[in-house]
Amino acid sequence: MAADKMPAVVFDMGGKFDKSFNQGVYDGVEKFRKETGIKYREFEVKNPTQREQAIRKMAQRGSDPVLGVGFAQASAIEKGAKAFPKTRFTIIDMVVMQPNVQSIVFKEHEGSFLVGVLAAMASKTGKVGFVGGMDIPLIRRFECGYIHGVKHANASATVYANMTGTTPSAWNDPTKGAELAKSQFDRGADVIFAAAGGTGIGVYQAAKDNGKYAIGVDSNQNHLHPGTMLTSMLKRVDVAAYNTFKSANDGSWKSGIQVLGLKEGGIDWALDEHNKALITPAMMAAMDKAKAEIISGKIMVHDYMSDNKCPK
Amino acid sequence: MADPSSKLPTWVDVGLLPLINVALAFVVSGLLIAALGQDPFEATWIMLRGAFGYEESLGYTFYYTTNFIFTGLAVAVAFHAGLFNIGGEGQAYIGGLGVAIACLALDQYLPFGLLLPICILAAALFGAGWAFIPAYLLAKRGSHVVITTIMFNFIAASLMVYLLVNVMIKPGQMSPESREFTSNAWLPYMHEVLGWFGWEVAQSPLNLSLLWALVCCVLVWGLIWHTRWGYEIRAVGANADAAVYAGISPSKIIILAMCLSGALSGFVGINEIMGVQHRLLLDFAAGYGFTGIAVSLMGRNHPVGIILAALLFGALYQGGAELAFENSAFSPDLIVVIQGLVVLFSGALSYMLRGPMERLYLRLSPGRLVEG
Amino acid sequence: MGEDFLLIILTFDATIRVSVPLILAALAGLIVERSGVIDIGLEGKMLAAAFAAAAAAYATNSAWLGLGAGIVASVLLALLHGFACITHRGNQIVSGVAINILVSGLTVLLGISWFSLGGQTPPLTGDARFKSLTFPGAEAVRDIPVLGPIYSELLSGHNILVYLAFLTVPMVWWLVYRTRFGLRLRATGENPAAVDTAGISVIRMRYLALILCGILCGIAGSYFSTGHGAGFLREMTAGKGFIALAAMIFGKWRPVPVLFACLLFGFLDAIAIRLQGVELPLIGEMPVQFIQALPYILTVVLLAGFIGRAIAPKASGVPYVKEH
Amino acid sequence: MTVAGGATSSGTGHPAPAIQLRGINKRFSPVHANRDVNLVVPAGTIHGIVGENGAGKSTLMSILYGFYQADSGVIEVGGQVCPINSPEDALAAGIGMVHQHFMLVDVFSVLENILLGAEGGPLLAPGMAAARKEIARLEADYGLEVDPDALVGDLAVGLRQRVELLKALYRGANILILDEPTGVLTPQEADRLFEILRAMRDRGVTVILITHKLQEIMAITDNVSVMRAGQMVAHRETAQTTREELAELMVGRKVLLRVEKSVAAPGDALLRADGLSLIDAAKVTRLDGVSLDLRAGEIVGIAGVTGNGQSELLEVLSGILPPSRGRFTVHDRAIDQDHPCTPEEMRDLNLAHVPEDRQRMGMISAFAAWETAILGYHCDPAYTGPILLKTNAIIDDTDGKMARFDVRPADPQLTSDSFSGGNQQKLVLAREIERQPDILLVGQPTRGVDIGAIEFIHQQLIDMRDAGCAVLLVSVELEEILSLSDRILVMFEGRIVGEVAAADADARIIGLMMANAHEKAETEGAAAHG
Ligand SMILES: Nc1ncnc2c1ncn2[C@@H]1O[C@H](COP(=O)(O)OP(=O)(O)OP(=O)(O)O)[C@@H](O)[C@H]1O
Ligand SMILES: Nc1ncnc2c1ncn2[C@@H]1O[C@H](COP(=O)(O)OP(=O)(O)OP(=O)(O)O)[C@@H](O)[C@H]1O
Ligand SMILES: [Mg+2]
Ligand SMILES: [Mg+2]
Repeated sequence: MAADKMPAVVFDMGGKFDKSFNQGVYDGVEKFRKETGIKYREFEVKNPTQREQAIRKMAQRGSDPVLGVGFAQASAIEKGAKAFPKTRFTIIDMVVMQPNVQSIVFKEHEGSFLVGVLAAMASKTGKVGFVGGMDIPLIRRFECGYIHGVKHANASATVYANMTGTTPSAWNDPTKGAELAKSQFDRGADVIFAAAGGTGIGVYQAAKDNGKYAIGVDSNQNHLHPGTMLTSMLKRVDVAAYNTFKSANDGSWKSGIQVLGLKEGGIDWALDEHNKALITPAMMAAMDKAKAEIISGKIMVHDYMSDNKCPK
Repeated sequence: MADPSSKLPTWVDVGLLPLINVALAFVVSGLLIAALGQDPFEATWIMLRGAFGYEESLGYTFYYTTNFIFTGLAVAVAFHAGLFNIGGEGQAYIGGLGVAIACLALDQYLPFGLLLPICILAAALFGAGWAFIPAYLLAKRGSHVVITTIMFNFIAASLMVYLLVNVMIKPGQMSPESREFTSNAWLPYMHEVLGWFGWEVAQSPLNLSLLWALVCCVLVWGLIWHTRWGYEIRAVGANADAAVYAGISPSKIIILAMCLSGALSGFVGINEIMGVQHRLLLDFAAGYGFTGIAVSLMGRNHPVGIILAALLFGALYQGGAELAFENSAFSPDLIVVIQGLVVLFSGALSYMLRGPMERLYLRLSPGRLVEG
Repeated sequence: MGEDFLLIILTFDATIRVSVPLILAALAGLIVERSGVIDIGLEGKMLAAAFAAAAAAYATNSAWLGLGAGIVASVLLALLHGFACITHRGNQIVSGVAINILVSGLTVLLGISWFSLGGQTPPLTGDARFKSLTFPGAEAVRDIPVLGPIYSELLSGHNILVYLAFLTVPMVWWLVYRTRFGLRLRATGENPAAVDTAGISVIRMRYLALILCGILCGIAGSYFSTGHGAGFLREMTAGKGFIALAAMIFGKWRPVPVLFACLLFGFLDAIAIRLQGVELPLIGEMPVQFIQALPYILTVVLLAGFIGRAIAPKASGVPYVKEH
Repeated sequence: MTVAGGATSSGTGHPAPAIQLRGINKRFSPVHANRDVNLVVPAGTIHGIVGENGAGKSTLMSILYGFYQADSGVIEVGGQVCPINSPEDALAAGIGMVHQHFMLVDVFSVLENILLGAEGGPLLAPGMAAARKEIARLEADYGLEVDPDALVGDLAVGLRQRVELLKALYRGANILILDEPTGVLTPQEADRLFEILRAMRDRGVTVILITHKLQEIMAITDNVSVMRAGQMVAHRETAQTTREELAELMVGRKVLLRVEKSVAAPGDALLRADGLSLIDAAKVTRLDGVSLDLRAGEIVGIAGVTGNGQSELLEVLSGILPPSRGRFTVHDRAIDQDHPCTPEEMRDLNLAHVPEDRQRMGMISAFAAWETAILGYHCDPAYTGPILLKTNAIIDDTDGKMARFDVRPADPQLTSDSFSGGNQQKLVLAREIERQPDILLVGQPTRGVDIGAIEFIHQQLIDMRDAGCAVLLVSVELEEILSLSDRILVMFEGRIVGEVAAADADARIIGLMMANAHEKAETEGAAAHG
């Protein structure tokens, strides 16, 4: 019984070891497996067609719930949900309106805002940077929130923004990442926030080599280079993935939309032993204040997705 | 397809030897799998079953085959004109753009029957258009077509991201995709078509494009070997001086062959955009254009060989996916390695066994040695 | 002014860093193609070397041993290419494609099985990485106008592989044009029958060329993971092998023009990075995708406008057969 | 680099033969190319080898040079058994070879070509300096002048051949094999070559000479061996034999060595050229004000040293290149730079063209014979429908052509490069002649072709003329020009420098015109008188 009710996860094209988003999901489901001893099925898609193939296949084999990772899987989940109405589906980063689908979306802009505040405060030059993977709406949402945070803390600050590329290797090009980071350092930036998957590895390395700060994304990447990793913007996909399996297992799984922001604990910034020394009391106070104000609604962080614009 | 310098009968040369080569690739893969601590026999079995074992798997295998036939033919046509078109990837991508534009513009007004030829034409025109620029630059300016087509792959990727993020995206959506076409613009799936004839088969992305791919094989075969245009293409490819002597304009032929090649690549858009995805999205070309190079060369630039090589790659793609489904210990990268080995043994090392085979054959049938 | 000048220098500095693997790989391609073998497996060889170098450097905590391992891996692949298309007269392009595919899977597969990090190697630190060399007095002269930044930013402060790459250019030039080996190499790529009748083994020449190609690609690959970067990531060469091939053709198979072609590609890349998000006079802010495509567009324009017909070594791509 | 090694005296006063081959066999999978071949070449002699196309001459020499390995048989050099398994071995044994298709690197300088394989050290510079000296010495000894720094690709064929000779001599060869060395040379160049060969013989070098030209055998060799169908069929002392006998031994039947033709009856001018000039991409003037008339029913021969514009003349007249200045008319169609005419349109004007270089232009090696047989006419309604080629009709048609022109083997499905040069030439001629053109441009129709085939080809051209076709014949074989033409034009540096009627033609005068020496002689004479 347990065997054919195995939960399943379908990773997207980056692969489960992409050092950020997919890997967060992987960490979450691994935690579930270790805790409960329940195995799960998994698949990494290699082309767009395999998304639907994988979702259907998982459902066919009786997997429940089926977790789809990433916005690109929306249409595959939708079709799967229609074809297998008895199976529970969860999708992360996108909303699919079906009775048997749970959609989990994050307010990345809130977290980006927070790390933007921290970046502006840590910067001595008043110049900070952003490195995105590809110029797509999701990354623009990160960028826009970040810029607002920076300006919130220092209205006169400059933000340099770069995108890595236009092919899938944009998410996996640490060499380019390092060059983008160096170009921003050259122009005076001294803190860079990377939202670029594996490309970020190069950004963090460049920060370390040049004695500047970098900010990680999705999972807590502070441990990579203690001393130069200022913080990481946490998007708790691991928690979301873990909760999905867990709730499905104990029967508390509910369809519908979950929007996870600062308030819900789905988004946060990372403070641990690796970066404690970098955070001054003033920064700490400012971060706590900004966080509280966002949660209370005093600060409304603009969501790029709401109007496809990022007001200056 | 038979190599004239071979002393072996055709069935050995184009039948048995390739089989042995593929088998050899699998033996090496098996050793690797065993070295990684897995059971190679189980893996082989899963792959074979996953590629051919049941209706759905066959559907997927043939669906991939369709893409590879298009891109393989594309490389072959250019190759016959002496051109190395590495731009199949970009041409397929842009071909898909053409299909999507046609569908988005017309799917609310035209029925499927009218839309289909328009879309085929759009795929061909866009793919050909994307190949035309490198072709023109080669013909008129002598720009090296390998470089320009590589560059055009990158340029196509940038263009598509720009269009999908800024222009064609369905508003308010996270994913850089166009809206879904209305069902007027959906190419019927093979399982639907067979269903009309009362033959129920499992659902798969295989659609009518496969038939179009086979038609293209026949057309390319006829064109290259049985028309004067094919004659001219081959003449330019084999000996440009002689072609000029014969009154053939190499520039025209270069442009013709590259545009045909681009059009064939563009048809990947028919299979992917009209047949499967029903919307325009990022990266749907997924390397099919690059794999087309191996398909074409392994198929010795002949449609029959291309069909077989495309089938082999289709089976590897689908069988490989199945392997990853069945056992997550088989990482998708293992399949990539197996693909590499297959290309190595049945493509690059395809003559390795011919010498020993010839000796064996001559020993077994000494009477066949031709007297001079 | 000083600020702007510094930025220009820093752009050139970036150009140098980005060009290094291109230079090495393009010279590698130059040597094999001069011997009449086409190698589109430069990418695969670099990737394999990047992986082997990172793995060995991690295991031994020595960047030099890593470099050695990278070179060995790359040379082995070069020999495989030779086995397929020199010994067995296989199609050279197919063989190159096969090696690229094989390596892209194998590096990740081995990476997973050795390090369990999803195909990455652990990050390299300390001696496992080539460190930047600071030239004597670089700090002291930094503030001298013009020459100061040139010396301290542009010339000083790279790792040894960067200097090695630039040194390789005159070395390859000398090898190709000034030595017995070079004469035979060039002849092999132009007219192997002439080489054969002169009593020189074409096969041996081509294998030697491939080994040299392997060594250069090995250095280039090691640069990715132990010089510029700090560890291996899947597909980390990101198509540089193909760009190197383009640079080789761009430079018409001659070492010095090839160097400039690589620098040009590197420069276009560096410039494109800096143009992102910049308001250009008259045009305004260009879409980022256009800026990203700019290096490729400019390459095509340059190729069409100025370079003209590039004529490859006559025999390249053709297996040498003297007797059917 | 002294001439020493192989040719030692046996001490008894009878010098050992330079080369002795015993029982050489060589099989290519379908062909037995050499069958029990024996050959003795006395030291210090010039030894001729003759035989039809495909008789196995080149194969035998390739074996001697170690380029191919014999299946069985023994090679002795200077009386000693000497296993030769690679060109390296041959070079070490003092054997040098000048191949039929030159083994030169076009993009290298003369010096680099000579140095290749004998560099004299890992670095080039010292070897180059030494080679320059040695080359200067060889030049002086043998009269082999050539600029060591010229690019080989820029050299005329005659000079390229000298480079090949220098290569062999530089390596100290005292046995020299020449495979059809005069196929591409002018009579003057050939004479120069023979002087060089004699000079070599006088210095003790043994020369083996393969040629299709029997007059050369008679003129220069000491002994001659005849091959037919892979076997050695006869050996003769040159002084004891005649051309007729050799021809008969080669072909196995009597061969007409002279062309029989009636007096021409020229009709209207079908092609008129008026001041044609051609300036190529490198701004070099290739044709310079060429004017000529070509009348129905006559053969006009163009004599000249290779590279004096004959090739370009053919290419302009056949529509491959547009003229830079001047015009020409074909029937009533006028063609000049602004009104160019494609080769296709030229064919529609009933002009046919047999190109000089069949391998480069006349055929496509990879094509089947039937495909080569329609090259240029593939759009003809007889061969193609609106869409599809009429493959069966073409094959039948080619079958007929092959039968009528005696192309062997008569199989239209074979690839074009599997025919020997003579047979390739017959295939190309068949294609052009059977169109029954009004105007036929022919370049080097018998280059590298054996005497049996030459006889046939010459007869075809005469028949064309007699049928009223205007034939323009370009050849570097002065004898061919003299025996076929009704009128002879001589070209030099892109200009027509003289015209001679066949009746008054004299090889010596034409030879002088070809070198533009008669004009000099005239002007000098004029100057003296003035
Ligand atoms: N590389 C080869 N492969 C197969 N067959 C060959 C090869 N070379 C020569 N032959 C065969 O060997 C025979 C002898 O060829 P060879 O070149 O020695 O003739 P030849 O006497 O030099 O002719 P020609 O007068 O035309 O130069 C030919 O019939 C040919 O079919
Ligand atoms: N590579 C080859 N493969 C098969 N047959 C060959 C090959 N090379 C030569 N031959 C055969 O060798 C014979 C003679 O070849 P060869 O090149 O010597 O011809 P040829 O008459 O000398 O031509 P040319 O006009 O160049 O002098 C031909 O009959 C041809 O069939
Ligand atoms: Mg010969
Ligand atoms: Mg010959």
